[in-house]
Amino acid sequence: MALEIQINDRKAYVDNLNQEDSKMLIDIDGKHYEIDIVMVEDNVYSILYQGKSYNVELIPKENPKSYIVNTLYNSYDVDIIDAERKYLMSRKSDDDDDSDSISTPMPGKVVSIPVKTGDKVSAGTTVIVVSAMKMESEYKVKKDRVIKNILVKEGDIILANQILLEIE
Amino acid sequence: MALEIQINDRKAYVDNLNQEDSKMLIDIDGKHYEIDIVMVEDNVYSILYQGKSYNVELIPKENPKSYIVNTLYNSYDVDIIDAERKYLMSRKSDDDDDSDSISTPMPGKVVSIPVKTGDKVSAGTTVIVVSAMKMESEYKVKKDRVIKNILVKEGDIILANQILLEIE
Amino acid sequence: MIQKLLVANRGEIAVRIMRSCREMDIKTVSIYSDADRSAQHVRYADEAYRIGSPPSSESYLAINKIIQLAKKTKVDAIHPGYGFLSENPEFAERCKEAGIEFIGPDSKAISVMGDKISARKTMQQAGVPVVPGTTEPIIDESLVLNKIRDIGLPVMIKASAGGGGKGMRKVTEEKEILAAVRAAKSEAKDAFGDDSVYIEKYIESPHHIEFQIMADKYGNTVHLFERECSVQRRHQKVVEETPSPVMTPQVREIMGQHAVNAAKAVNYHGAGTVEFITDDDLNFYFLEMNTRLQVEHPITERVVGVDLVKEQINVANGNRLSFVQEELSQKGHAIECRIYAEDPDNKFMPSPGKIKHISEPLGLGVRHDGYVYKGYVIPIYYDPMISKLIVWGESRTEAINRMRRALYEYKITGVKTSIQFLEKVMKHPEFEKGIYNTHFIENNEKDLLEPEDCEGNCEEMAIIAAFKDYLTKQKRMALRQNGASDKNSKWKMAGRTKH
Amino acid sequence: MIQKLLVANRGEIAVRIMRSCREMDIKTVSIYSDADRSAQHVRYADEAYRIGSPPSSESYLAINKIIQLAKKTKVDAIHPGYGFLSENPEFAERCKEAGIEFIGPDSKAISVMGDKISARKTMQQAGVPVVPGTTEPIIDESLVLNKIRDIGLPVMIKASAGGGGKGMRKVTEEKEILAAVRAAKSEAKDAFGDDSVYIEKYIESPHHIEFQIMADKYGNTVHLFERECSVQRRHQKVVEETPSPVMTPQVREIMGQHAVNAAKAVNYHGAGTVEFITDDDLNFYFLEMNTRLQVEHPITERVVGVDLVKEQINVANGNRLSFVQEELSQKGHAIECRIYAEDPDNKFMPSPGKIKHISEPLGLGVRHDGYVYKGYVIPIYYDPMISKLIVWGESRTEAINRMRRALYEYKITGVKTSIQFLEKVMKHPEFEKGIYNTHFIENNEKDLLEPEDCEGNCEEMAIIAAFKDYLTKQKRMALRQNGASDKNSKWKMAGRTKH
Repeated sequence: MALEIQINDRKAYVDNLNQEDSKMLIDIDGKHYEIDIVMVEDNVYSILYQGKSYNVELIPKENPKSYIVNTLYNSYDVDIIDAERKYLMSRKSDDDDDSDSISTPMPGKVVSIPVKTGDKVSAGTTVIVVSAMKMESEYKVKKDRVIKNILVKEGDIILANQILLEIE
Repeated sequence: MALEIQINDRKAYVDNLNQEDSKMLIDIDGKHYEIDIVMVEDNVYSILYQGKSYNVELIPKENPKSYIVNTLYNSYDVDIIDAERKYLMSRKSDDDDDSDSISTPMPGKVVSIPVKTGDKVSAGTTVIVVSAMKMESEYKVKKDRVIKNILVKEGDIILANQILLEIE
Repeated sequence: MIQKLLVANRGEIAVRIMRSCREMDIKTVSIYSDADRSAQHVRYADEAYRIGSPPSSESYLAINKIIQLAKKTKVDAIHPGYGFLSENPEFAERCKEAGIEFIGPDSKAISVMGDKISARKTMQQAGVPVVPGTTEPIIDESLVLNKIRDIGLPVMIKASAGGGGKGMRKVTEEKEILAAVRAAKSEAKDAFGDDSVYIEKYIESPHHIEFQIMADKYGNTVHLFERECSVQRRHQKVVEETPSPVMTPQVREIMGQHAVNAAKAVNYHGAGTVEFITDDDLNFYFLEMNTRLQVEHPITERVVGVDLVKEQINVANGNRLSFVQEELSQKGHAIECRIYAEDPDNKFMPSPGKIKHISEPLGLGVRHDGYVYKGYVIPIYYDPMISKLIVWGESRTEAINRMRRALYEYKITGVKTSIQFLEKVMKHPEFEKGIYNTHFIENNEKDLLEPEDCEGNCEEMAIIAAFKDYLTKQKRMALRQNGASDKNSKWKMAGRTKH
Repeated sequence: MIQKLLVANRGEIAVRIMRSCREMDIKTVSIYSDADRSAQHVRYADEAYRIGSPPSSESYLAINKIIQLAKKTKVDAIHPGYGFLSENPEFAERCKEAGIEFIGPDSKAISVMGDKISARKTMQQAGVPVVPGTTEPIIDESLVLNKIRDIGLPVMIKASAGGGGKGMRKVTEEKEILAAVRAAKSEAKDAFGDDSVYIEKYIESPHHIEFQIMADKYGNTVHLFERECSVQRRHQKVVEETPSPVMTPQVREIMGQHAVNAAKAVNYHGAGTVEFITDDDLNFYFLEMNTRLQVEHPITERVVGVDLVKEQINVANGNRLSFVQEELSQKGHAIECRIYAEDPDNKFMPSPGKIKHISEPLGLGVRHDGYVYKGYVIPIYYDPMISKLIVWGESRTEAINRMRRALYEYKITGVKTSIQFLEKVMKHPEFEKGIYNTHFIENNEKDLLEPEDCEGNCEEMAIIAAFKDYLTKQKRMALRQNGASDKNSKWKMAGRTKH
């Protein structure tokens, strides 16, 4: 079964040439890997390749075909691009520009929102202050913007990557 | 929702009188328990009752309504007897005598089977020898019996509670 | 005799205290906020009670509620841990009024040491060297210029009520001084409700070296040697070790004696820590005294061979210290790394969230004091410290090698952690040589944050693991779809199973 | 200099050895049987290779395959751990021929100590006291009666090649002796292919006390004090401690000297253990020497403060011992409990299977050497030991209290374990007092196996937890059935998710 796998910025073509129990012969971009792979714990794989012992952990994202993959010191974003995924991606709109909203990379609590809907703000203006574990972080707009919509209020508990403000 | 719960040899009548978030008021055989219960890990519950902190682990058996339940020092067999279960049990035949077969409580490897199908054996005769972790165990019949069927052979890897020989 | 004890804290320190209680056959009572119902300290305690909503002010800092609960549960003593109410003189006093033993010194010792200006004065009277500077709050700004000419630039302006770097300003030129004093005052007022500030000489190349002290209620006071705590970022300790790689036996003895004198000057009893700032030539000055158990106390426990929590309880019980100074010695070397839920690549931003997977380091010479477990959600309300990894080695080199090995074994996913950053610290040549001061992290930030090279084929192995997982899932889905046609299979199965 | 090392073992000891290698920056190679592909030692090693099918004879005992792999992977040394090939003189010899350092003594020392009769003879020549008895295999049965009249009844008949209690018989009456000799010979022949047996005086109330020794290749030999290993069942150690509660400084010095002499008598180098049997009056006799690392070596490491695996490698590298006798001392008290996958309530039957859940004890004074993890399936082919729990305390009492605490924290489900049984041992008055001998477990079996009382309402809590779980499942199932009507939901979901 050949398919594309996106790993960070690289797109790899991967094919399973042979499989017998835990042994697999895998082709990645034309190079062959004869490996032995077993899942030893939930989402943790042990791989032996040319004798070397690798431990690889997968953290599935919401979409079951997307993973964060951790090796000893590195962490990768990996997407399996099979036929279904390709179809869905072809239908996706192009304007996937995340700068039309403000969100935070971690959960926390809204401390203050020094702007209101309709405000015109200049580049570098703080539009929301969020605290987590006693540390406060300010989030700013990078260009001149208009505040379109404020989706949270002071004191709200927010999730990581939750959209807090829409801007335009 | 009231139902019967079998715990070891005891049958308890249990009812959920009230529930709010993690707090529950439960009636067990007429006695009321006001408790706070949350699942803190897979299959591990933390219960607070009259301030006391209890940690209880459930190990589901094959049937999802049967558990092994471990408290600090004790282990219980618990069966939830709801309507579906009652119906199934009523259909079950009565001759549920496990002495019509030989099985072992642990997995292992068959070392030898000193009997053959059709043999008449007297009480105390060893009918199968099983090894696990370098220790051999002999399994004997408790009464005079006839070997009806031998389901495994020497060298076989066996599971816990797998039926090895049928006797009559 | 203390037979039941309330731990007015959470996280690793609450569990650590309860472990010693269990070994002493003392029953424990935990308190928890709504954010902590699933936390380890609730599961570990003999009894646990809700104390309030998540913000500390409504739970772990709520003196009235805690005292009330302590009375209701009939505990003999309260252990405050570190942080929260541990250095709150009012809380110590309220415990006393309620007839409950507060595991710590008298409220008076806490008060004197809690205010930096009064602490400096008391130390000067006791003959303990303090950093050259003012001994009174700055009121008359006109005297400031004379003062800094006496001391010599650069100087630090510090808030008397301060802590955590707030209300602190470095001044290198005379003309900056008045603006800096005013800014520090305003910041101190905001942060602590007290605008008292004072001036100290700025120590170049400073080392943070502290002494553990222990005293009973009869005036017997000993020190348990030093801890080197100069690996810091934003005035927060990250790695501690003992013995200090720069210490000499002569200076150790003198500093230890001053630490004991510092404690005696405030009639101290219980466990405490006297912090010194030293320069490269081991000139040392009293910095402050922490009137409680310290986060990094385990390295002292390991090298000296005592259980400090047990000794705290022993002293609280009115017993004499179970050792005299001459019986104490240091054996081998211990290092502690603090593991934080934070993202070193993103300005060390806190990273609360759910622990997806955890593998803890084990084996010879490794102690691990933690409280999280697989599936636990680290709440957003409290300190981001996950655990403390403590190793011991016969030599400093062995301890460093062992810490590297332990960090290598330690895996936590779901939240970002400082584990890899700490591995870099352990491999840094300056740390290896023991030549570092409190500027170590900021001076070496680039090296310490550089991503580790992929070893061999790790990108390909990541692809392979994801590919294998995908194939397995596809196969399972195919099986399930075929199996689904067999409508009554579940009921049949149940009927066939013997109970 | 050893830079790459093959560990010819599995389980906790393989991981323990690799931990020290990692701290020494030595690369490690693991071997695994088909039953061990998922085992921790495969995951921990730098390299891992399949060696054969599950039975030991085809994997961990397959000398040819292991030597071949060692050559192929270009390792400098092989560490045999304990068990398997660790005391196989042929294996030591084959390593030597292949130019690979065997971490252990010469094959000759292994041979002499492996045969009990030749060991007894060698010890007698070296002036080490042996249990009164015969020094030659019994060939002429007519001489046996005279001999036992010399020694005095009761006596033990033992197989020269013996171990693990096989070919062993106690004789209390003269008339039993010839039948017993013949039975022992036949059993020894079956078990070891060698029917040599000899006679020893039976020691009443025996204590099993052993001394750790360490020697370099230049004849420098030291002992690292004793371990008390009298808590045994079926001749298998269950709990070990150091110092021995019955030892005196005088006897320790004499026994230690004899242990050193025993090692010197066979030109020993590396780590070894000299086992003695003693009576209640501390009369002691050489029992055997184990020419390898011992399962219970960690308690010595803790109390003496050394890493024995590192020292083994140091000696194998041709270096001198890194300490002399005078530098060694014991500090505090250490206890080890062996945690087995077994069912104490069912004649200690092995209990292999899948680990459903594991919580490991942590904190001050606790070392845990294990290899299993959640989801790991303990195979049926090998030793049932899961892990070793080692604690240290300032005093024996503190060590016992800490072990109780650690056992309390240690939870493993999925397989039966000896954890609760060990808790009972730690609470038994005879153990607490330190008054016990090798009959301790059999004499107290009833007490040690009595089920612990339910604390409070545990039966009700079990009912409540099951009830709650059932309610949660029912609710989830109801939700799923409602949700299932929405046919294309999965596809819609995927379409909505941003990638």
